[in-house]
Amino acid sequence: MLQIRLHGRGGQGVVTAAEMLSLAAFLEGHFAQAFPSFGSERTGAPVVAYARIDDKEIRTHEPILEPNAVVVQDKTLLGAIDVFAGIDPQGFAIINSAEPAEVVVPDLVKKLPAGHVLTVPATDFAMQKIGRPLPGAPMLAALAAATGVFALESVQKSFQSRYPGKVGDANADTAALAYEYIMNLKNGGNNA
Amino acid sequence: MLKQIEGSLGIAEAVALCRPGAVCAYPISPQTHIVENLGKMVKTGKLQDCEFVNVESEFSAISVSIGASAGGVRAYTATASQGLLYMVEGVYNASGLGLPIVMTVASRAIGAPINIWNDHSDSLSQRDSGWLQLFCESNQDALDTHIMAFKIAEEVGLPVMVCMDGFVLTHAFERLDLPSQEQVDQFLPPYEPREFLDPKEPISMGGMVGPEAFTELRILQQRKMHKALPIIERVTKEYRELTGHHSGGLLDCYNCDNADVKLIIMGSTVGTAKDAVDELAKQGIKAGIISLKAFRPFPYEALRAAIGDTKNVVIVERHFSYGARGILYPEVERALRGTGAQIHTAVCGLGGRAILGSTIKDIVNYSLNNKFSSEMTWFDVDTKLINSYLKDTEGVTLPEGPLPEDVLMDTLQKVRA
Amino acid sequence: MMNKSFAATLEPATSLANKTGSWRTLRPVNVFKLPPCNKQCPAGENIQQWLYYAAEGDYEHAWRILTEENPFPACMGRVCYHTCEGKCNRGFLDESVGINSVERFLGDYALEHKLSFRKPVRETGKKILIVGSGPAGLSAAYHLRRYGHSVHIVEMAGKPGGMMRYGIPTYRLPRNILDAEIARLTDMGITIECNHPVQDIVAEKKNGKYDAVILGLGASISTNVDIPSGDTTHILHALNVLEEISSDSEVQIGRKVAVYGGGNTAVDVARSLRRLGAEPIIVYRRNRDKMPANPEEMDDAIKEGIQVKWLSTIAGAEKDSLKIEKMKLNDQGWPEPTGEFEELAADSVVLAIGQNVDLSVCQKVEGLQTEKDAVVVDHENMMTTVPGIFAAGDMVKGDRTVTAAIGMGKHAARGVNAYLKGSVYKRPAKHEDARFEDMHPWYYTDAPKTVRPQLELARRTNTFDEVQHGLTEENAIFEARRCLSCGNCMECDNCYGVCPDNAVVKLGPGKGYEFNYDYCKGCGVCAQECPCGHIKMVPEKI
Amino acid sequence: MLDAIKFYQTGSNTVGNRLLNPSMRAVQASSDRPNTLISGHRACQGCGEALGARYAIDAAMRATGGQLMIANATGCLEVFSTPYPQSAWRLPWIHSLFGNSAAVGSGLAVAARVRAKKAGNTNVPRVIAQGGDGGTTDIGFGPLSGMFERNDDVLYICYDNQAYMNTGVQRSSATPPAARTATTQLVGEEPGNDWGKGKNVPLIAMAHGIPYVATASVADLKDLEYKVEKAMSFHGARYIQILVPCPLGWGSASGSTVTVARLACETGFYPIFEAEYGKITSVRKIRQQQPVVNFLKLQRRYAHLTGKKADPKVLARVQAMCDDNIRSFDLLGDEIPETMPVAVQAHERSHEI
Repeated sequence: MLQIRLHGRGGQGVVTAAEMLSLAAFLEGHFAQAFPSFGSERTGAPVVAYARIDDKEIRTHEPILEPNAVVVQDKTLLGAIDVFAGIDPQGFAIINSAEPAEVVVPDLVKKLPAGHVLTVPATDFAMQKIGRPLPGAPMLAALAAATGVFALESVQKSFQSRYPGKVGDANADTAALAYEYIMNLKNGGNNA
Repeated sequence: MLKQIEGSLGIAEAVALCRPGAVCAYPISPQTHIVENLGKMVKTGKLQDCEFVNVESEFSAISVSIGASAGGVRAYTATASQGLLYMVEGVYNASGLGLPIVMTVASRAIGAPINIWNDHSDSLSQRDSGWLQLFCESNQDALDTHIMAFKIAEEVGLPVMVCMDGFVLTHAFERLDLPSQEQVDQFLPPYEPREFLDPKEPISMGGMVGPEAFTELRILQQRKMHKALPIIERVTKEYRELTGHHSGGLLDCYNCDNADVKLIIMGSTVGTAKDAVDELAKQGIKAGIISLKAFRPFPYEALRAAIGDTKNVVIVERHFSYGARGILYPEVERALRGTGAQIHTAVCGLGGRAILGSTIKDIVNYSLNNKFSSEMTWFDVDTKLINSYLKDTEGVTLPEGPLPEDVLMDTLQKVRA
Repeated sequence: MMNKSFAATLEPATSLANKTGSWRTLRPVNVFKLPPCNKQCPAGENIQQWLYYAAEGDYEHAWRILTEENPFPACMGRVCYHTCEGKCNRGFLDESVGINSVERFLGDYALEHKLSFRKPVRETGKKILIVGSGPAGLSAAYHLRRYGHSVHIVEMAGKPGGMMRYGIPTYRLPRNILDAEIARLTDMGITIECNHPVQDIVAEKKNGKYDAVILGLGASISTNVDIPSGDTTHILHALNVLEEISSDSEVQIGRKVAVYGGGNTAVDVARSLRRLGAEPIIVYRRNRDKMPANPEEMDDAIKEGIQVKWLSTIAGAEKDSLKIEKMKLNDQGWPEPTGEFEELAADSVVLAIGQNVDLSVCQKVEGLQTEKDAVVVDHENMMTTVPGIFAAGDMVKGDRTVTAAIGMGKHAARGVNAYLKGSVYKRPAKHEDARFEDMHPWYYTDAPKTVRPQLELARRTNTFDEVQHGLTEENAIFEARRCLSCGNCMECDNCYGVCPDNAVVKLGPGKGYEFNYDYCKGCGVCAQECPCGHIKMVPEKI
Repeated sequence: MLDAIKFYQTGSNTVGNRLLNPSMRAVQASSDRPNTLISGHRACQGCGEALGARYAIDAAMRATGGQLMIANATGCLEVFSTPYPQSAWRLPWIHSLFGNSAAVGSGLAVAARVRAKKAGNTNVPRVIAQGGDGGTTDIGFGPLSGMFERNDDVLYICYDNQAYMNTGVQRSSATPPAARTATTQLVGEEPGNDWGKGKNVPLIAMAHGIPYVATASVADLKDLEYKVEKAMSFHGARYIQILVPCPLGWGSASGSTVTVARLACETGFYPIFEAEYGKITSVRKIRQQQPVVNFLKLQRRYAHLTGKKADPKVLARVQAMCDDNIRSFDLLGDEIPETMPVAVQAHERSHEI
C-alpha cells in the first residue's frame, strides 16, 4: 500500500489534489482512498490531506502517520510544521519550489535515497497554464514521474473528468510540464 | 457501477436511486455535502419528481420531512451533532407517528465545547428516540445501508437513522460500487404509504393519547422494533443477493473463529480494526471484530451467537454516558448474561481523535493481558495534557497509559485525603 | 384502505360519540316575543309577520296575513295614523319602518291583482245583525263571516263606509279604494242594507231572527261650542263641511276660514279647505306639543301653507273678524286664559272640537247601560250589558280612529262567536315584549326610511288628488326589509353560524332552527348574537 | 329585482339571511356546509378558536373543492379536537409539534405536488397550517418565517387569543399590554402585561413580501370567509391572523365571544386589514366606533382598568393605543394607509420587476 500525505495551505487545492490522486489510481484499476485532515479549513491555514493506493480493498480510516510519500504544495510550511514526520526511509518527497531540493531540504535529501527528494516549480507552471496558483496537478504529475506508481495520463484524466473543458485541459497541460520537468531531472537533465 | 467519489456524493447518489419525493436541507458539517449533491441533482433534473427544500433550521428540516412523509412521499434529510439535537423534538415525533423517514446522521461530537469532528455522542443521544439506528463501517456500507433503510423503514413503519462517521466517511474519496437504477427499482418498489393525508380518505394523524392507551401504543411501537430485526436480516439478504455487496445486516463478524478476544465496534473504526487484527494475527494473537450495525433495534440474540464462547469481550466506544459508563455495555451484558464472558468498555476517538490501528492493538493486548481493572477504560489519553490541569487545580496526577475508570475515581480519594 | 396507526391516528368525525350536551347548565330556547308594532296596532295586526313575507316579495301571502286581522289594507294604508311606527324599534337605530306605506302597497297590490277573501269553509247557520257599516261594523262583519256566520249590515246613510266615507277627505282616501275593499266583503256574502236607520234594536233582532247584534254607530254629531257671535257669522261643523266636500256639492264658505280645534278632524278640514282655494287658519288653545292631531298630517298641513294660531281661543265672532283670547299653559299643561285679546280676520269658523255618538237608539234598549258618549261593554268580548248585543267603534270608550274601530270590530266578532257557542271570549295572553335592549342592533345596517313620493306641494293645494302616493314595489320591499323582526326569527342564520359546537340545526326555508341538545354546551353565543332577541337562555333542570 | 335591492335588514352583517341570494350568504349559512370541525369536540363553552377554525376551514374547503389538508400546531385547538379515540375533523389533518406546523405544512405541500405530478393529476390538494398565537408568534416563529421566506404554497392561519390558553393563560408575544395573564399578574407598578413589548406578526409577514396577509375576527364572518377564499386564490405563502376571544383566558362571558371580538374591532383595538405583496390593499373600517372601555369592561383580564380602583391613566393609554391604530390604519377614513416600504421580493413575486 502506498500512503501519501499532502501538505499545503487552504485555497491551494490540497484536498482536491488528494482526491485527484485517488481518482488517478482508481482509473488505473487500483483501490484508492483520499481524505482531508478534517477541520474547518480557511484560506491560508495549513491543510493536510491523505491518499492511499493499494491493489486490495482499503479498510483502514486512520490518518497517515508513516507516509511513503509526502507532497508539499507550499514551501513556506517547511519551517512551520514537521511535514516529513514519520516518512518512510525509502519514501519520496516532492516539494513545490523552483530551487533544487539540495537547497530547500538539504537534511531530507541526505536521509532519503537519491532521487527521492525532488522539487518542481509547480506554481510557476500553474500560473503559466491556468493563470492561478493551483499547484495540485503539477505536483501529482511530479509524484507520478518520481514514483512511477501511476501514469501522467491518469492524472490528466482525473482533472479533466473533474473539471471538464478549459480548466481541466489547463491542469492537464500543467501536469505535463511538471512530468517532463521531473523526468528530465531523473534523466540527469538540468532544468535550470 | 464503480466510481471513485466522496462518501457524501455516494450517499446522495444512493438516496437519489431511492426516488425520494422530498429532501430537506439545513447546513451542518459534516453532512452538508450530501444534501448539496442532492440539491444539485434535483435542480439539474437528474432526480425527478422530488423537491429540495432549503429550510431555516434542522427543526424545520425534520418537520418538513414529517409533513412530506405524512403527505405520502419518501422523505429524506441529513444532519449531525447540534443539528440532530436541535431537531430532537421532531425526531421523537416522527417515530411516534410511524413515519418512514430516512435520515443520515454524519456522526459528530456535541458541544460545548464546540467540536466538529467525529464521535458517536450525537447519534447515541437518540438511543430512545424510537428510530431504527443503523451504523455503517465504510462508505460502501453506508451507501448500501441507505438504500436498504428506505425499504426497512417502510416495511417496519418507523423512521431510520443511518449513522455514518462524519468526515472519516463522509469526506473520504473511495471506490464505491453504485447499484443501477433498475436494480434499486427492483429492490425498492414505488412508495406505498401505509397511511397518509389524502382528501379521499381523511384521517387525523397525531391525536392526543392519554393514559388509557399510551402504554399500549408504546408496546406496539416496541413490537415494531422487534419486527424490525428479522426484516433487517431479510432485506439485507435480498440486497446482498441482488448486488453482491456485503453490506448491512444486524452485525458482521471478522476473524471471529477461535478468537481469544472479540471487539465490538460501531462505525468506521471497524475497517482500521480489521487491518490491526490482521497484523496481530501474524504475531499469533487471535482477535476478532464484531461490527455492530444495528444499534436500535439491538440484536441481542445475534450478538450472543457472534460472541459464542469467547470470554474476552471489549466494546470500543466513541462515546460514554456521563455519570455512568459505556452506553453499549448494558446491552452487551444483557446479551451475554450467563455466558461468563468478561465484558469491558474501551472509550476512545472522542471529538475526532483518530482511532489508530495501534489503538486497537493496545486494546486487544490490554484485554488479553487481563489489564482491565474496571468496566470502562479510556485509551489514547494525553496524560500530560490532563495532568497539566489536574496538578495545578487539584494537586493530583493520573498515571501514563490507558486510564481505567477506577483510577480516575481514585484521584478523588486522593484529593479528599 | 390505509393501514392506520394505533391510537395516534383517528377516524374522521368520531367526536360525534362525545355528547357534549351534558356540560350544559343553561339551554337556549326560541322565544316568540311581541313586537312593539304589533303591540301598538289598535287593529291587532301581525305587522312583523306580514312584513316578513312582503320582504320576500310574497305579497299575496303578506296580504293574507295582514287581512287575518284587518280587511282594509288599502284604506288603512292611507288613513291609519300608524302609531305602530312611533313604537318601531328601528326608530332607535335610524328611522322607524314605514309600515303604513307597505300596508298600502299590499292593499293596492291586492286590489290590482283582484285578490279576494276566501269564503268560509262551512256555514254555521247563525245570523248576526250589524248596525252601522263604518269600520267597526264592517270589520266585525268580516270576521264573523270568516267564522261561517251569516251577516247582515244595516246602514242609515246612502252608502256603506261610515266615517271612512263621510269623515275623511278624498285626498286622503279616494272613494274607489273604499268601495273596492267593501265590495270584497260583500263578495264573501255579507249583505249591506243602506238607508236603513234603526229605531228599535230589540225588535230588529227579534224580527230578523238574529242570534246576536253588534252595534257599530259612529260619532257623527259634531260637538258644539257656544261662541258669542252675530247672526252674520258663518259657524259651521267640521263633519258637515267634510261631508259636503266629499259629496262634491258646491261649498260656499269664504276665503279666510278659522278652523277651531287641534285634532285630526281640524287638520282634515283645514287641508280640504286649502284645496278649495281658501286660506284656513287653525286656532288651537294649546301648543304644538300638546296637539292631538297626527304630527305627519300637521307637518303636511303647514307645508301646504296652513297657518296656526297657537294658545288661542275664540272668544267671539263678528262678521269678518274673530276675537281671540291668548292662553297660557299651566303646570299640568292645561290652557288658562290670560285676559289678552286680539283680532283675527275671518269669514267663517269651522268647529272641529270633537264628535259625539247619537246614543238615543241604545237608550231605548232595556238594560243597556250607557255612560258619557258611550255604551258600557266588557272590553274582553265587547258585549254590552244586554246578552247578545255587542258594540264596537266610536260608541265604545277608546280611541276614535278607523284603526281602533276595526280592532274593536274584530274583538266584537270574536266575542259574538264565543257567545254563539255558549262560551265567553277571553283574549289570549300576550307574548313577552320584544324590547330594543334585548336585540343586537349592530347587525342592522343603517338605512333611511323610504319617503313616499308626495305630490308636489303646489299641486296639492288645489286638487283633491291623493297627496300620498304609494310605494313602488322596489321601495316597498326595501321598506319591508328594514324591519328588525323584533323578537321573532327572520332566518338570518346567525345562531346557526355562530355556534362553536355546530349544535344549531337549520330546518330549511320558513322553518327556522332548532337546537341539538346532544351537543349544545349552553355557551349562549347564539342568544347573544341573535339580532332580534329570539333566543333566550333558560336554566337547565339539573 | 329582489336581489338587486339593497338589503338593509341585517345586510351583510349576519351569517346568512333567507332574503339574500345564496351566493351572497356565508359558507356558514349553508345547511350543507362542510363542518370540517364537527360537534363533540371538547372546546370550552363559547370557544372563539373552535368557531374561528370552523369558519376558516369550511371556507377553505369550499374554495378548494374539498382538496385540503391541515397541519395543526399543539395547543387548545389540537387538544380539544383530537383526544384519543375521537377526532372532530373531517378532512386530512395532522398534528406534529407545537412549533413546527408551518414546516409540516411545507412538507405536506411538497408531497401533494409530487404525488399529483407523479399521478399526472393537476388537482393538487392545498395545505393550511394553523396554530394559536403562541405556536405562531413565539415558538413556531422560525419555521413560520422560513415558510414565508421560501414562499411555500401554504396558508398559515393563526388563531390569536392573545396568550397561551392551553397551558393556563400565560403571556405570549401576542398578549396586549396591561392584560392579565398567569405570568403577567395584576401586581406591581404596571399591573398586567408590560407596555412596549410584543410583536406584530401580520406586519412582519408583510415584510416577507408574501402574496397575501390579512387579519380577521370571528365577529365578521363574511370578511373572514372572503379573506380565506382570497388567500386560497393565491399560490405561495399566505398568512391570516384571526382574533378568537377565549372566555377562559380573557375572563369574558361564554356567550360574549363574538361580541367581544366585535368590540375589539370597533374600538380600533384590533385593526382588520389585508395586504398583497407587502402592501395594504384594504382596511375594514369601523362601523360603529366605541370607546375601548366598552371592550375592556367585558373582560376580567382588564378588570384593573375598569373597576372602582381603576387607574384612568392606564385606560387612557389603552385608548391612545387604539387611537393610534385608527390613525395608522385609517380605520375611520377612506384611505389605504402606507405602512412600510415593501420588501423587494414582494415586487418580484408580484411580477412588478
